[in-house]
Amino acid sequence: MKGLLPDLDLVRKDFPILERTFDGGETPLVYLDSANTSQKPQIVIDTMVDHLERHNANIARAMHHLGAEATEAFEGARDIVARFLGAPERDEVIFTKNASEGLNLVANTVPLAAGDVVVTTEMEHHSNIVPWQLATQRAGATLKWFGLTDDGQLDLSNIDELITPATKIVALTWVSNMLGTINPIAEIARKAHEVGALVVVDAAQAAPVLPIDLASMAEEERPDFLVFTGHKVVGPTGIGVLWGRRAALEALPPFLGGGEMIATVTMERSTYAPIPHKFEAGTPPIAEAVGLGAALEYLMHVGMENVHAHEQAITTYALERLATVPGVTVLGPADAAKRGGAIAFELDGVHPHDVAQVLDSKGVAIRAGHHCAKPAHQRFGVQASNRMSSYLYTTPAEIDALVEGLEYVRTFFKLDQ
Amino acid sequence: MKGLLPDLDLVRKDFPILERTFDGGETPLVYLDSANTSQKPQIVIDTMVDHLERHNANIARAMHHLGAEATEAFEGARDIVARFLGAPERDEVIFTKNASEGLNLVANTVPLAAGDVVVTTEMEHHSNIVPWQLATQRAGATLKWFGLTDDGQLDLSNIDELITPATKIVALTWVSNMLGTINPIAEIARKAHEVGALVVVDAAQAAPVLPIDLASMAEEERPDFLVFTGHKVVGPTGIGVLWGRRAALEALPPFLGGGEMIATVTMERSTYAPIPHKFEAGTPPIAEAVGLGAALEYLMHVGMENVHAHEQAITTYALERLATVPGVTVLGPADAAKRGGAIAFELDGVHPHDVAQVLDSKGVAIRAGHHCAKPAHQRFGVQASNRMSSYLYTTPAEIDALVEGLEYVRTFFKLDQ
Amino acid sequence: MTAANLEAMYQEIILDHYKNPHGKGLRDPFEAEVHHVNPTCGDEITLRVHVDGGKIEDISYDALGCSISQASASVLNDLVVGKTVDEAMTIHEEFLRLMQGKGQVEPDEDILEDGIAFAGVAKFPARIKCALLSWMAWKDATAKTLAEEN
Amino acid sequence: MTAANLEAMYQEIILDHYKNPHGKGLRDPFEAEVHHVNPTCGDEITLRVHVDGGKIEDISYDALGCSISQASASVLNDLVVGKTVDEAMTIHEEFLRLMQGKGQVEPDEDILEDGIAFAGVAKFPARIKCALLSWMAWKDATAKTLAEEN
Ligand SMILES: Cc1ncc(COP(=O)(O)O)c(C=O)c1O
Ligand SMILES: Cc1ncc(COP(=O)(O)O)c(C=O)c1O
Repeated sequence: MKGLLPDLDLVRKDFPILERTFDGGETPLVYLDSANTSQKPQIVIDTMVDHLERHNANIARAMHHLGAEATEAFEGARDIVARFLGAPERDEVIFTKNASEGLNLVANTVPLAAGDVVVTTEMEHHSNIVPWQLATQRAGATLKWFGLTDDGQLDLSNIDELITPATKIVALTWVSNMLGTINPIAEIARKAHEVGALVVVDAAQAAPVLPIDLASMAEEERPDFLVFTGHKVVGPTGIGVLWGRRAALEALPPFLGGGEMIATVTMERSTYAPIPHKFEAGTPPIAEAVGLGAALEYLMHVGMENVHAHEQAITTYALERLATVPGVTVLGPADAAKRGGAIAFELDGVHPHDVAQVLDSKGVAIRAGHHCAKPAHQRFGVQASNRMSSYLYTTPAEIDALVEGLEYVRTFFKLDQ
Repeated sequence: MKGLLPDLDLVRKDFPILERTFDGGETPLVYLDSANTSQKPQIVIDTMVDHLERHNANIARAMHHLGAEATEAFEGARDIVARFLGAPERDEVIFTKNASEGLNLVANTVPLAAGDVVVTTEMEHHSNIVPWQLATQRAGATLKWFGLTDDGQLDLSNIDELITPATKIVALTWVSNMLGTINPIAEIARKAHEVGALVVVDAAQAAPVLPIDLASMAEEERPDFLVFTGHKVVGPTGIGVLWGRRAALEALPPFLGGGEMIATVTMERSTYAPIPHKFEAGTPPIAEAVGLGAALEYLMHVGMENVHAHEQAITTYALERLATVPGVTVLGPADAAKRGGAIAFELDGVHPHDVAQVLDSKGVAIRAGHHCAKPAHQRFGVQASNRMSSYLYTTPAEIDALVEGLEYVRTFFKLDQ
Repeated sequence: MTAANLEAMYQEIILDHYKNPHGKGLRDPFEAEVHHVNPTCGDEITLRVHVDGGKIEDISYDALGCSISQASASVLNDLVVGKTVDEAMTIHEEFLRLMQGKGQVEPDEDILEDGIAFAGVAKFPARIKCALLSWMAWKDATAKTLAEEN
Repeated sequence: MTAANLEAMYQEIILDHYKNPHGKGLRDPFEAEVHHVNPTCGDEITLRVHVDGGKIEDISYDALGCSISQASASVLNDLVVGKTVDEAMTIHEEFLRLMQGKGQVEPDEDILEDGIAFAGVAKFPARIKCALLSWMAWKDATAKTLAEEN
């Protein structure tokens, strides 16, 4: 199959969990829930273990050997993240606890006043909706959003009504976690920048599969802020990244207070450290940053171009194969080139919970529900859906297992009777 | 020595990092920086590895095997935390990224208006000062604080001026990370509750060494909120805990928005999940919670009474031995029974950085600086100090190594010439 | 999970109730109406209770969700309509005991009738909430009804 | 860290400057005064610059901190006072190059004089900020002075 990672077998060997079986060894794991969270290669686990067993100390503050080693490992991870994103400056990389915190950080600190408009889209993850609802409510500002076309693209027809001089923020996802859609963020950023709005890109689903090079983007098309989350890029939980343009980050007041984010503190008042530390209050997720560094090194070693090609090959194949199952309807773009690796679908006559449950009895792990994207589900008149999602370790045989599983679901629920 | 853990050698074997040496094996590590961050026993590391290698999945949302296992492990960790704290209800345990986030969560959501008063103390960690500065500034409220007596206790002489009906919050540390002081939180909570104020206790330094049993505290003496941090209780970084009385937590609006903290979301508005999930936006630190669970099980297995007795024995010995070094002045209470395991001191004529640097050349790791407690340093007219801090794995021989190291510092800087 | 477990969960009784739910639809009169959701998956139920003289005259509902949640609403309707509030609470408790019993509880068939078919569901932590959605909504609505009466 | 490394860091020259700092104290006249802190450890410096006709006439300062940060302020004073701003910037760059060189850079003694004693400090990442505190403050103050002139 064209585009598949040539050494897919070797890649799979890097991920110990892929050897899991159920029912006393009879049923192998078929993990098709990577858009929910990705599995971890041994090198990420080993790097964290080595850190904890040999170099663990608090950072920045400590003068001693272990402190110096831990600081170097943590700040080294920041360098790796900067390289992964092609960030213009390494100090623009802020470590957060997940993507959601990054979005909340910006939504909580960006100045908003009554009459201001924040624009988002109907295909966002809740983490890129709720923070803006809370922020606009607090400020008396207005939340507006792009609707969706029937094939799951952003409906840009009213862009001139949405992006106006009143618009202060345009917050949107690069890749939808439900529909798989890849959005034209450059075009939207250009438009937003024309009216002086800040552009916040949720790259939680993009960072795992798209090569990103911020520095090479035209400045007017480059987002002002971008977030992603460690656990979806073969890294650990407990760590996420907010990248921001230096000037944009410097313009924000501090978010959380405490620990290492200060320059000086008296009981009366405090001054704050420069970025990135200004936004990293308290002891950061140190071992997690180190693990994230190892994860991104792993992905860069495989090559993000190759990861992307693999994802597209698997997605193409999955779309083809799903089309053969009676009663299956895929939501979102039909063209694999226009989407990431998440494929949401319905199976006529069986609720997604029940689909997922029966698939699980065959070892096939998919997600069922609203995938934290209720508005997008509502838009398409579905209350819940099934979602399979692949990653660099996914094989065509696993797609076959899903399809066989769906046939079994049809039999189990007697859909043909 | 009375109070030492009887199987101290075995305990030390549980912590792989304690075998680290420097200078090609010549210099063993003497880790006396546990108040900064604690080392991790093998069981914590192994539990996290097992989770990542065999059970990794996102939680709550997933119907499949791995999802069920991960959810059980994560929610099981919440049960362990509840047991560790003696929490009245397990749903009162909120996972945060560290202690600082817990304090910021409360400071950001608790309603404050112009004229309201927040009371803290001069011995707080920056993480229990800066969030209240930011919160009172936003609300036009006033920040007041307890001063300190010369021997490093809270000066309660003006408590009736500080705690009045205008006081909405009393936020204080249980154990000082600089002075070691153990504060009378029950007495202060009783007083605060009489005027209807909420009591926020920073247990970042208390949780590692004091047995805590919230349920058994008299209700009027029990804090309303309490935070601690995973990495100081032999757990991983990236995880902390906010415990709150159910009614107090329920009265707070949500903090971060997104992911799993919702009941339902439309583009127009959202409703929120019940506690604890209401305050856990986004993918939580799952493997870290699991690691924290293993850490607290470890401590409970050793027995918090025994950990406390060990800490007191080591602290007593350390205070005795430090008193023998010419030019050393200890800050904070002289009586080991009145303090936790952190001992800040000065060495006359040598800046703490230089002390720490020379000690490090002998493998002795202490902290030098303001320990994120600038106001307490200012109170005692020192700009920085040295701090040694012990934990359940600390031996009297390590205290001896510190003292020898200090003698060497004196020689190195020719203090006797 | 073995195929046997799967069969235990999806008993014929459950699938029958799912395909032909009893008492579905929203009806008048009613004293209280509630709307409950399962935040994890989005299952929803709107449920009305009509109590008269301490007796549950009707439970009417409109629900979106999986087979387990739908069948359980249907069984709830079967078991509880026509009973006194006290009797209904006893049934509710027995159902709760079954569902929270991790598959170890032997249900009382005299009390739960078709409800014993849910024994297999109790082994799946992720699905217990599905089975309980309508029961929790009913309890909430009934509590509201009683509160209004007083 | 070996004893040799420790000796390399705490050279006699550094300890001498620490015990007898050159040019310490705040003096008039000055065009700019800055206050810099090292947030990690709390070291502080208040520093004034007096520039006249493109020449650095005085650097006066009041500093709290470790031997490295104090000695470095003293060496700064030695090296830079009496130089033109351009010459001083060259010295500053050479000092920066040394400190950021991870102990691999051979310093130019003609330019740095006593400043070469800091070569050993460059091996300790945690201490580089100590050595640079006064130099950064000086650069900041000088930039302010020049900005005011224009
Ligand atoms: C008393 C006290 N409070 C709060 C904190 C903050 O903990 P964290 O950095 O894990 O948020 C610390 C430790 O640094 C502490 O010692
Ligand atoms: C598009 C998108 N945005 C944001 C998030 C939130 O990431 P996290 O839960 O790690 O904060 C996710 C994943 O859950 C996502 O898919």
